[in-house]
Amino acid sequence: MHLLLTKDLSIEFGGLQALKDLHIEINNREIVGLIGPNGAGKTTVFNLLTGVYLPTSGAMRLEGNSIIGKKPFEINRSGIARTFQNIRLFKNMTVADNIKVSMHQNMKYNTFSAMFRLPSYWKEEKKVDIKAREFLEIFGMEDKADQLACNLPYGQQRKLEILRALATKPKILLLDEPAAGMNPTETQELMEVIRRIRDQFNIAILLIEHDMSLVMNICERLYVLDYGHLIAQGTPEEIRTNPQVISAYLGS
Amino acid sequence: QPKEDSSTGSKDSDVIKIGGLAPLTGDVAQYGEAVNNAVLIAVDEINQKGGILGKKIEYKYYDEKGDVTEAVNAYYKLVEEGIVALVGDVTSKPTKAVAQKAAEDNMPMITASATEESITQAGKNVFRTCFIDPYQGKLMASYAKNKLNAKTAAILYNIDDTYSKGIADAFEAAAKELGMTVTNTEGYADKSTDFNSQLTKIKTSNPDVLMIPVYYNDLALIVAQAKALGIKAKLLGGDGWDGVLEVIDKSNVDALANAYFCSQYSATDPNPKVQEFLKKYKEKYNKDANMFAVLGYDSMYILADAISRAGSTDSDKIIEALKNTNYEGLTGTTTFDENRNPVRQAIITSFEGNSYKVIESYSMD
Amino acid sequence: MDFFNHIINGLGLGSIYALVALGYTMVYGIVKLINFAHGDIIMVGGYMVYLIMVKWGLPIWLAVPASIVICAFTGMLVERVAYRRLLVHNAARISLLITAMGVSIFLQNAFMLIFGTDPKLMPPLFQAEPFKLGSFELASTTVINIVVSVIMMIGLNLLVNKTKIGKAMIATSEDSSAAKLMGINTNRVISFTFAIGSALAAVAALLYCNTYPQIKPSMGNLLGLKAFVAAVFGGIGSIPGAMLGGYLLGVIESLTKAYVSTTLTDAVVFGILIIILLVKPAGILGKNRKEKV
Amino acid sequence: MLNVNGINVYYGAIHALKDVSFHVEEGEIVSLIGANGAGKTTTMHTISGLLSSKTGDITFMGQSISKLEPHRIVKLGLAQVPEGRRVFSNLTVQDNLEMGAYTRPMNDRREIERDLELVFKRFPRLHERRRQLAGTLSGGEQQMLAIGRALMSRPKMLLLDEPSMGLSPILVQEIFNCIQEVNKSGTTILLVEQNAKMALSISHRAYVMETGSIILEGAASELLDNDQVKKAYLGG
Amino acid sequence: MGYLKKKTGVYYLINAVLVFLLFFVLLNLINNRIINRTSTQILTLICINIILAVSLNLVTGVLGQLVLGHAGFMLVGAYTSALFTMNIGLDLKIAFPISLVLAGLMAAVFGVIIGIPALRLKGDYLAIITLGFGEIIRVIANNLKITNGAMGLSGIKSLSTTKNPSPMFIYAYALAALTVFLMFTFGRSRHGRAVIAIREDEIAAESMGINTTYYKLFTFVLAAFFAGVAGGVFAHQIGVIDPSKFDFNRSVEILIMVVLGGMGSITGSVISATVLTWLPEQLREFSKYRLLVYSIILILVMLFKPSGLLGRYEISIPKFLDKLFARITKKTAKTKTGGA
Ligand SMILES: Nc1ncnc2c1ncn2[C@@H]1O[C@H](COP(=O)(O)OP(=O)(O)OP(=O)(O)O)[C@@H](O)[C@H]1O
Ligand SMILES: Nc1ncnc2c1ncn2[C@@H]1O[C@H](COP(=O)(O)OP(=O)(O)OP(=O)(O)O)[C@@H](O)[C@H]1O
Ligand SMILES: [Mg+2]
Ligand SMILES: [Mg+2]
Repeated sequence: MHLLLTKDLSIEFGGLQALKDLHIEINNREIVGLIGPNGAGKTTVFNLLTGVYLPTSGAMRLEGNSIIGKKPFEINRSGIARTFQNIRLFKNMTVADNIKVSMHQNMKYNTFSAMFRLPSYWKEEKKVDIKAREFLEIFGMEDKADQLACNLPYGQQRKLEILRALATKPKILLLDEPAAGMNPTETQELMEVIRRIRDQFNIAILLIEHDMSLVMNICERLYVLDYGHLIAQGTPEEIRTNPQVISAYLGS
Repeated sequence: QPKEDSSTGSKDSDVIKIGGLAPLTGDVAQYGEAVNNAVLIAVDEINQKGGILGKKIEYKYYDEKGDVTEAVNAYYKLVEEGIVALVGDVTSKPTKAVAQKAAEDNMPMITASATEESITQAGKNVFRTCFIDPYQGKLMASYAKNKLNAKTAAILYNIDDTYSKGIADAFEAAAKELGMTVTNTEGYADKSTDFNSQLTKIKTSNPDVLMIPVYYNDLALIVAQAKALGIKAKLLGGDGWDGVLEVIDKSNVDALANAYFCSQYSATDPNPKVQEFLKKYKEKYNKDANMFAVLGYDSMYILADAISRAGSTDSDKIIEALKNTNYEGLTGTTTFDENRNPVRQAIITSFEGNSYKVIESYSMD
Repeated sequence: MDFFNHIINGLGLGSIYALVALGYTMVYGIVKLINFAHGDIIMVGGYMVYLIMVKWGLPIWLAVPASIVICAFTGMLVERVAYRRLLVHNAARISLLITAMGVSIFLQNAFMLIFGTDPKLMPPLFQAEPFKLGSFELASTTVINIVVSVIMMIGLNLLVNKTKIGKAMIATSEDSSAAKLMGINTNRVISFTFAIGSALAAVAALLYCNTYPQIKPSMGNLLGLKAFVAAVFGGIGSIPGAMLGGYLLGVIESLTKAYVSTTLTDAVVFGILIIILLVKPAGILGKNRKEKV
Repeated sequence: MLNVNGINVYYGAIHALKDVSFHVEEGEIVSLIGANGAGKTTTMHTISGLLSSKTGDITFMGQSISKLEPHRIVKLGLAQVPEGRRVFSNLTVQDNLEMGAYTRPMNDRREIERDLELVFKRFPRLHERRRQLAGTLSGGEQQMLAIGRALMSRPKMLLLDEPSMGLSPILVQEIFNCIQEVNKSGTTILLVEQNAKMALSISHRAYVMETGSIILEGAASELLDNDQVKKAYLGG
Repeated sequence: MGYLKKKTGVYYLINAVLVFLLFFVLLNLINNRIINRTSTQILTLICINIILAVSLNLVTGVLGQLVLGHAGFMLVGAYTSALFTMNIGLDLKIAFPISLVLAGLMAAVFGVIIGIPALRLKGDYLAIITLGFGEIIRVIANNLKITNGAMGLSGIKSLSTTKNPSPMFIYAYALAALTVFLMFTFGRSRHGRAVIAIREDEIAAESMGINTTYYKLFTFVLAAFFAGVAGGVFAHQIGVIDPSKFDFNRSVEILIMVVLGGMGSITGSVISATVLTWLPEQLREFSKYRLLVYSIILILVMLFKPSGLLGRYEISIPKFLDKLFARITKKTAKTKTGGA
């Protein structure tokens, strides 16, 4: 069974067919790329998968269960986490708290214990604090834990967004242009980390990216969108030489 | 009785401290100012004549913005400053709150203008010089029936104002009891300026009289709109009408030719006391004195009279003296009934040209 | 017949709401500020007319333009003194809201000190014979109110959508630093917006005083609040919306008083507002845009 | 043409630019490269007047502009394509472009129309979407719109802040081509880029920034070969 | 993360001791009539306003939703509590605490009824809708028989008497302290973090698995609960209530306390509620200029400190002591080494 699957997935925005009959399948532990020209509908796919938009028609299944009509938080809890193209951090919270928000769903103590500071509160908060810092180590950001997220440089904000998504314990991670705004050196570093994340957490990753050095390097398979239609899919080698993709997206 | 700070007590023993509470800012400041201004005149006069019990009155007053909480705070402050009696408050709600606290303290208190019935029930220390709301409502219903031969009546009142509601309720009940038909009871929210909808409804049922128990500011607007709609009913009102001539446009005065309200005094009263006060007030504040001022002035005198009859500033004695008041003031002769409300004839007033016209003194029985 | 009268009553009242709402919507549209002091600018307008006509005995043709100019100037002054700093520093919107409330309290109390708290009688401004339409009689004030408010709305719409300064206003409202990079003097645009909004308030004040010839320092409170509700009704930020909202509010109020209850009017009106907002979260003519993620 | 002389810019207590000086000559393409948070955007904003410098001076065509308000600077012919596009999201594409021509006199109408056509020709996607609200465009479409909008003011000098961010490879090429074309047609260009390789390949000269200071400068081709630059910014 | 360090427990202890200390000092002064009746009343009102401001701060500062109808919940609480003690026929000493719980619960019920539709909207629209609900509550209270319409309720007995001036203060103080404590602990828990995350970015929060609807409603209802309790205490302190006491202006007053103190700062709310309740009393002599001065101060504070006096910062006396000790020990250490 596929981990994630969409079938005939379509959405319209007031007459504009942003996505038409999309089929994609992602297996466990895969790193898959979603590429295509600007405005092709890539981010829209993410928005559909995470419940931000409701599809006009079609099916989406995670481990065989339909996720259509579920709210974003329910979808997240069932195992899909994402980052945003325009960074959406909790800017006035500390870096560690950004991550702890994601751990919320996996914490047990109730409001009453919290308000009256019962032992379960202390125990779990301690655990979560240590865990949040462990997450930060993935990008070597543990020293930033107590800074406000808005004070991080852009690149680290992107990294924090990835960690935040990861902290929800997803089965599949959706990354929307993780390397945007990074220079090639930083991009290379990011590539290593994405691989490491996959190995360490045993999850699948679907990523949108325009940086071909990254895409061609770490993606095992690619889907190519153009004008809301899937125009190609296959290994990076196949895609690189696909004439339709070259003319629509890669250029000479 | 709260402990009094002995140091301030001895220092001020050559004066009698009387407290005052009035809204001097905020939405109802105009009423507070009128009362307070008049009290100030009265205090001046009394002091010029040598004060009471051989001592001067020190009148200490605070603004309470028409707010209940502020009024209670200010009252506490006055008590701490050692007042022996209180003139105030002005509007019903704050007065009611203060009356409750004053009752606990057994503080003699006389309000010039808080008309809501239950206020004096707070304690045997609470008096007032104005008519209570139900009295005015009943009185006007009776007048409409007996003197104006009204068979149908409508009411337009301010739903947020206890004064207005109090009179309206009593009027409605009394009118029904007297066999009149009440065609409409329409309300409006405080600070409304548009009454066309209500008046249109009233016009349709074409009552003989229209009772408008509101203060003069609202009345001015209502009369203009009623006139524009061509409402023919005779208009009735309570003492809050006094002052309307100052705020109504000359072109609309004719609409008042057929209007009657029960007043507590008459500005055209030949009594020199009245005329002298009106003159003094005008000179001092460059404004015409209205009913609030007149009642404020009388209240201060009634209190002063009671203190001198009591011969002491002891609360119980002052209260006892107040009970036995028989005072000849601007509003006629005032005595108090068992509920410490004034017993006095009402003066039915109408309008003629651009001035008030006293029709007659009227009482229900 | 009665029904028709109630509708007319509602329109007359509604047209004043509409005019005030236009001012709210203007300012809101550009700086996203609920200008709580807007109602008080109307009060300023009222007192100016009073001062000029009653106190100084000058003729109406002088009082009208003078009060409009003074209000526009007051609006600009308020913006310059009380809002500019916050706008420039991109402060939280709620700070602006509180400042606006501060300005409102200030204006009311200043006028209370200067003119006293008791209401002032306004002389009739423009009176005419009632209009007769067959058996219907239309008060001249109602007709004047409706006509003036419609003219104002059309003018304002043209100003915003067809002129260069109008476009600059829209750009400034969207993203003021990007607007600066287009060469727009955003401060001037904002000043201008306040001037126009306040001039509208002055016009509203004139109509108001003509209809309800009484002014007092707190007169702007309820009017401002109602007009603000009207603006939200119609879709705040939308000029025709403000207009529609104003008329609707007036008519709903009037009909509620006529056929539901005169004591529960405000509750019913707010209830209707809430239902409208729940069905159309951005108001009747407001554009409800999904945030692009 | 543009002279930046010893500027210091602060965000509250943060000292974001430290004694930054550089210059751009007429007809040049000059790149400003550097890591995240180096202060490139801050430099751009200071030039266009959105931020002000505590010290130092900026002159544009011989005239000091460091004390001028942004809208005056634009009128002098200095346009900026801001980082993060900053299109007017509730205006249509066409209205956005017309906003770009705000400083041009009304009687320039015909010329403005012509420029509009030119922009549409350069970015056919914008023509397709010209009635769409800019806020609903995809990232790349918005970037095109931002550049088109800046061109509409017919600037003498164009400041571009990361114009290639988030664009597809084909568009990146296109944008860089476009920058070169614009430059050839007489507009001086100051370019901020993460994509240092591309940027350097079309620039005449370049400056490298690090934590608020300029640490390197030289001809673009030199910097492309510089080991330090290679390691830090070119991923090799 | 201050609250996870070992010191946290000590901090809590110091704070608790300070709160109790202040309480006993004030109580003694009141009982010995050193603090007079006016001041006792003002202290009580300060506590009531602290409850109101801190609870509104939860919605407006922490959750980030502008609410203009807080006084409506206060009204519900005030009437519930007053009607209960007036009609139940129990001894006030027993009836009063029960009535406060009922006041809170009733306000919370209203919170749910209002919150479910209202919280679907955001920003200014939410503000309007809460304003609308607040007005509806007021108008209805103005028309019901049980509330005695515009006349309101009077003769609500207070626990305090001239002989025993402190009980109302004790209640108010304890409730204010409890509210502050609960708001603090709530804010610094996984739930509070979820709420702050919603303020920062609702879409992102929801995408990270936060049930935003639930938390928005929960915070709203929690705030309503406390406003209701505050209303109950208020009714019994003043003795007279009527609907106009709880109108739009009252809501604005509370909002101003929150914003002036600093949105999201509990200590800020406490300080500004204290000052804004205390100061007008002191300015009573200048009553004509009071509001003028108030408005000017308000504008100036907003202009020069738009995020409020404290912003999001919390004043912490233990932390302050900590720093002080640290400095002293450093100094002594220095002098020691210097001496050696
Ligand atoms: N909420 C919306 N309303 C209207 N149109 C929308 C909306 N969201 C997306 N679109 C349109 O759908 C199309 C696809 O947008 P999307 O953001 O998915 O593109 P993308 O593939 O992510 O592009 P990019 O690489 O530039 O980010 C675009 O043309 C966009 O204008
Ligand atoms: N509004 C602000 N307030 C406080 N600090 C800021 C602000 N804007 C930028 N900074 C800080 O100033 C420094 C320079 O930022 P700037 O945006 O100029 O960098 P940049 O070189 O453009 O980086 P990037 O490649 O990420 O766009 C950074 O450390 C940043 O954190
Ligand atoms: Mg995208
Ligand atoms: Mg930058």
